[in-house]
Amino acid sequence: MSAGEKRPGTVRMTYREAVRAAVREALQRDPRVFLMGEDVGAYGGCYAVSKGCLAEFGPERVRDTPLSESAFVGAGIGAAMGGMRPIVEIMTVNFGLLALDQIVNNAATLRHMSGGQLSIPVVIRLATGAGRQVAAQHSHSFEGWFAHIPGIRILTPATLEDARGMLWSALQEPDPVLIFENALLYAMEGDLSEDAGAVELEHAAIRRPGRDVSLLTYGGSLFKTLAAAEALAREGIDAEVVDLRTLRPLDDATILGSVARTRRAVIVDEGWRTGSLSAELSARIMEHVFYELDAPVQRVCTAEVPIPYAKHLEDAALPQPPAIIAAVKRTLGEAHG
Amino acid sequence: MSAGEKRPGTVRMTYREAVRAAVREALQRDPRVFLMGEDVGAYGGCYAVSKGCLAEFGPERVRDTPLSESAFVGAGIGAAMGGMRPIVEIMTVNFGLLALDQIVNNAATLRHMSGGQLSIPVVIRLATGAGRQVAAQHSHSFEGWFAHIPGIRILTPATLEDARGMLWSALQEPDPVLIFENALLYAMEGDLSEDAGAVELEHAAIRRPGRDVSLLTYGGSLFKTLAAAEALAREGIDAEVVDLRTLRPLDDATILGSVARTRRAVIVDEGWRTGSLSAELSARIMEHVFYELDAPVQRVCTAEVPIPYAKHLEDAALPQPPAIIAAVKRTLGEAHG
Amino acid sequence: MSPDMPSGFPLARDEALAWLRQMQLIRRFEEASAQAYSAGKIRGFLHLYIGEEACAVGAIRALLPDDALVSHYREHGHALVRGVTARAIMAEMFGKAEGCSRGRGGSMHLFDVSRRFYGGNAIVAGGLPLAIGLALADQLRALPRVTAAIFGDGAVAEGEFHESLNLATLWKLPVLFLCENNLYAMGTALARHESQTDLTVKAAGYGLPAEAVDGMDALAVADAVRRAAARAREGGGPSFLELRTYRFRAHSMYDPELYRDKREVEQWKQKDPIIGFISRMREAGLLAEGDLERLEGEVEAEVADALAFADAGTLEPVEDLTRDVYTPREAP
Amino acid sequence: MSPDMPSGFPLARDEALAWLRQMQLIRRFEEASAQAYSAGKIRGFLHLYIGEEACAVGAIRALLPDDALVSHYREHGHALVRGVTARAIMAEMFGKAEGCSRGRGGSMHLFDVSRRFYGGNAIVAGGLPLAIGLALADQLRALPRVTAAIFGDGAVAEGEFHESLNLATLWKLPVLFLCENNLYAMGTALARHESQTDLTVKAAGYGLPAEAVDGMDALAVADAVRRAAARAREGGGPSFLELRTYRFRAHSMYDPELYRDKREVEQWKQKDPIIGFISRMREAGLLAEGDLERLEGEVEAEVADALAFADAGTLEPVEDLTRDVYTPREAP
Ligand SMILES: Cc1ncc(C[n+]2csc(CCOP(=O)(O)OP(=O)(O)O)c2C)c(N)n1
Ligand SMILES: Cc1ncc(C[n+]2csc(CCOP(=O)(O)OP(=O)(O)O)c2C)c(N)n1
Ligand SMILES: [Mg+2]
Ligand SMILES: [Mg+2]
Repeated sequence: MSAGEKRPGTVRMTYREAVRAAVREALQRDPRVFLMGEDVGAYGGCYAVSKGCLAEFGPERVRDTPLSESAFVGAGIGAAMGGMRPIVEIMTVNFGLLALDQIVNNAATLRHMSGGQLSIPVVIRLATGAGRQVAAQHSHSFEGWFAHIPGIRILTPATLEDARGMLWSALQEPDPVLIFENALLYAMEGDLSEDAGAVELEHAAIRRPGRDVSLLTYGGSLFKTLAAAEALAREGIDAEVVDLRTLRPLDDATILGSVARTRRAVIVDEGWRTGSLSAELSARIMEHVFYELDAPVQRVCTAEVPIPYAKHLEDAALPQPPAIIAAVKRTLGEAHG
Repeated sequence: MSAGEKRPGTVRMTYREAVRAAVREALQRDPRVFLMGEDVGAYGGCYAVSKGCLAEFGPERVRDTPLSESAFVGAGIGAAMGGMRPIVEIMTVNFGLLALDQIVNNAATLRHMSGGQLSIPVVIRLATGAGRQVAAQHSHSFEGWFAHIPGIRILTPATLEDARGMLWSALQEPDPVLIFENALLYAMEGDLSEDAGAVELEHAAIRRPGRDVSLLTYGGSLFKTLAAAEALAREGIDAEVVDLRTLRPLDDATILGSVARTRRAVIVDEGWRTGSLSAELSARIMEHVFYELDAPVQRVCTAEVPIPYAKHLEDAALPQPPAIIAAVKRTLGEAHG
Repeated sequence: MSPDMPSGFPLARDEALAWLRQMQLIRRFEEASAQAYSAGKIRGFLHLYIGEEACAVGAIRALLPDDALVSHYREHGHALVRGVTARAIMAEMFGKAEGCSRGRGGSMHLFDVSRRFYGGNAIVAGGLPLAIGLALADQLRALPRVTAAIFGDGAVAEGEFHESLNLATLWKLPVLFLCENNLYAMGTALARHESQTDLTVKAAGYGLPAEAVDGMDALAVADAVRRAAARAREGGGPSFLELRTYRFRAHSMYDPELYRDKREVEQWKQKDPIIGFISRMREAGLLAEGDLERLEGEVEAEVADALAFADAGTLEPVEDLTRDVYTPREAP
Repeated sequence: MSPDMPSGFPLARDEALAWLRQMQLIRRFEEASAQAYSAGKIRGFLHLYIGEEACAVGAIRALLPDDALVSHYREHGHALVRGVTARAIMAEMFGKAEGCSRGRGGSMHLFDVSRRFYGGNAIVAGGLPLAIGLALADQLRALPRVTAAIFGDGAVAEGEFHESLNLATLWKLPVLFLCENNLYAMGTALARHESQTDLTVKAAGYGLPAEAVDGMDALAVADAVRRAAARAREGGGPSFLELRTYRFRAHSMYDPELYRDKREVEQWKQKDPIIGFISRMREAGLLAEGDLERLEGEVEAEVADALAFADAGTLEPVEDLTRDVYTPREAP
């Protein structure tokens, strides 16, 4: 994506800048919007996403918080109940565990439990993912795991367009939305159309059409999967790559439709294998397109270990193109075996 | 189970009493063992499990804690590192979310991250499950969801034997073990052999052998599933009921062996459907016994809603025998359809 | 005390009667709830507030209709004083669609957003961060409103208490932290769950005004809350009030009360907030012949009506189970 | 100050030199780490301790070998003073199997259980509950040991800090809460994350002894820690010590330092703990001709050796990736 000449009518920018543009647009367009989180202000955001926002919008609307994940996430929920449209930034999902009570027992629950008396339009942004040698306590990929919780929506922008467009759409949602930004993507550069803006949140996207096998993935694994698909293409295997985009609710029509067409599927998920979202996808395929399948669905996931610091071990723990390619060949092989 | 005459060589007791006997045995046999949690002492345990223990073992070994889930769970982890064998009671898994950081980032992680320098032999007991009209914030069933975390073991005693025997075995484990006790089972009465003691933790148990379909379940859903199996038997359908017993690690040999034999499976899981353990089971069946299946695996799970207080709504949200029976008939039907 | 009351009693007769009536209503309502529980009409957890009525009446009457409340699971009294009808609460506990939460919440989750009553929360201290957010919204919107967070002494040990007090004080938010200290967290006595048993000392460590009040005296509670609310409304930031009270009944319907001495309970019953209020009204000459009988009759009737209403209530259709998990999107 | 030191300096010459050497080693070691980071040999997060050396040397030298430590992610200095070799730490940061955590932890997760050094913990305040548990184990086993929990000012806002202080004080546990207050939590100044900026006042609210110490003075730190440790060892319970210090470098290698004024940094550099210690040794006549050159040479060599060792280190075989997720069961 970062290669080549800048396309006309586009601006070259990073994923980080795309998210920043989305944050700034939200703050400019809607006075109810404010940004709150650890070091989003004076520091400029731990990944520099909100750099400059404090100067532009002031400390009322770009609020540094103490290290108090449970309280400031709960405060975002309460502020949404109070008529605001908070964007709460949890530095990383690793610390999000400290706020999970607020997310599960309040954000996801209060509307239903009160008989529908209130809505909670809070947007929570979290960095996620491994691959930067920050070791076990800073490398969790829980976006798929959090998709277990009814009452919230979960978005995983993987492209510049989605990084730029999902935030505004999320802010239009009446209910809590969690946006997981894979930290490895922040530095990704590409060309974004000058008039890029809000994107729809309803559908998974077919990033690469193909006939032989469906590769289902999201977030940080999208580009590894596309790379694997290109390599497979060179061997004459035509893989379709589906970017889930929204992990909750899942777009069954697009996902299952793709698998029904190709009759084979490999799921690539940066979560730990057991109980990852890949399991849910496999189960849904089982339930809905079992009779169309030519081979059992394969999963390529993260090894079930705390992510190690050493690069060679971390690389070995995470889904990589060779493993994806091998899994695809297994599904094809088995069909004839 | 509660019906009929007491069998010779057995004692009639409740699940609650079986857990209490296990706690008392542990405190008697191993001076390193102590019990710690909210109201385990003076109150006698919120479900009266530890009633009498404070008087018998004193406040040093039966320790009431403040409402500080994160600190006293972390303290249990630290005490295990310090040479003790703590039994930490989290009143219910609903409050366990407040301690999840300690469980995930410390208990499950420190051994691997330190290069194997330490072990953390802590046992954490949590009540779990719905069905008592205690509403959304007190009715979570997260035992299957927690099974996503490498580094911990998860047990779900459903029978009196396991309620009595799993705790001691868990205390012999060098690593963290979470024991989920379904609160509805505490009042279940039955006959327990007088010499009942430790049980193995390696294997799932076939609670009812059968030929036509495998019903895979655990914890609070076991007896609903057995009831469904009996009803099916009256219609000439011979269902095998597998009690997982240990959710992490899963006993693939027993689980997949059963499905390979019956060629059909229905999974009954009290967790919310999406991303529940039932998905992982379905995915493993897909991966390992796909070619033996005569029909797609079916799942009977909890509706994806915060659990409502009103009984008729709560009942409607949870897996019930009629839904299990219907799912079984679908798998049988589809085989010929 | 407002000087314009020659009696030395700060309320005019009608007002005083209204306060008394509300305390009696809470008491009677809960006695009836306990009976309904035994009769199996109410299920799940039921936490009675009997003995603590002065806290609800004093504190909530000192707030304005536009102020917000976040309460815990022992909140029947708070809901009643806030104006949620006995009918709507009883129907809720009966699991009926006419309940204030459509029967989905039960005793621990009474909601009435139209009165800015943001619910009973059953995660101890879990409501405090919500109160922070409600107050932050008011501050950002420059609305002269305050948010009251009501919680127990047990909540003080939770991390969410700590984080919330720091945030509120740091940001000078219009929050009132109202701690109903009834000396026990379930079966754990204060001294066995708090290293600092003077909760005002602990709260003062955050740098916000902290004051202890006799929670058995509705007038004292109201006076303290009114002062704290006024300060918060004028931008003076949050306050912590420890309402020293006692629950006369068990923690919940399951509690065998092994952890406290019957004599202690009896001693506290000597400080019954209703009896105390009545005698002070008497002294002030504000109680006329037959007042009490009339009030008791009214309250009795109101509770009976609530029970009948709840009994006659309907069940939400099972088809609506998944309704309200998400908000229906407006058609574009 | 021990009176038997005529110099008025509480340490004998050899001891004083050892302290100085350790501070210099930390400084030099970290400068080399920063270079290795730029060279791409160290990756991930690297948090430098430069400026705070007196805290580690004073506090940890005041503990006994059998005492336990739980630290945070800015812990190179703590590990070095505790006796983890520069080789083992550098190898760890190079991701080598010879590292003190087999290369799995990196800079934030240095472990040496043989020295009861229970790791750098990278969840802010996440190590405090572990310290509570280690101390509880000692109390239950009647071992005269203390556990030191080292954390930063930012951790004070976390719920786990609150819950841990309450528990330790309530149970009179032998825990030392050592707060390295360097005035910033990443880019957030103390006054912007704490409503009560005097952390000893906040801690005192829990009812435990709380004292502020000049964290740029190793001797003052050691004196305070020794007193607190002695009290804890005798069953006197926990203490909170605020070590007032400053980090001279950025929060991590990614930090552009937009949030603080270069002049502030320069002012604090005037209080450099190493320079201060040297001049006090001089005044006391404890520094001989050539001492400094010799120490610097030794330290330089030790760091060079550590770098060479780390370079020469091996990578853990990939087959071992899943090793140690669980403990191998002993054969029955
Ligand atoms: C986080 C959490 N932990 C534990 C519980 C179980 N629990 C319910 S009420 C209670 C005691 C709370 O005491 P307090 O805050 O003093 O309120 P009170 O019941 O005395 O009014 C406990 C431990 C809970 N609901 N939430
Ligand atoms: C629970 C948690 N929240 C956020 C972070 C991200 N983070 C890492 S260090 C840091 C600042 C901590 O400051 P302080 O405790 O003062 O320690 P210092 O870095 O100043 O030594 C933050 C916010 C984290 N590691 N853990
Ligand atoms: Mg209480
Ligand atoms: Mg700091």
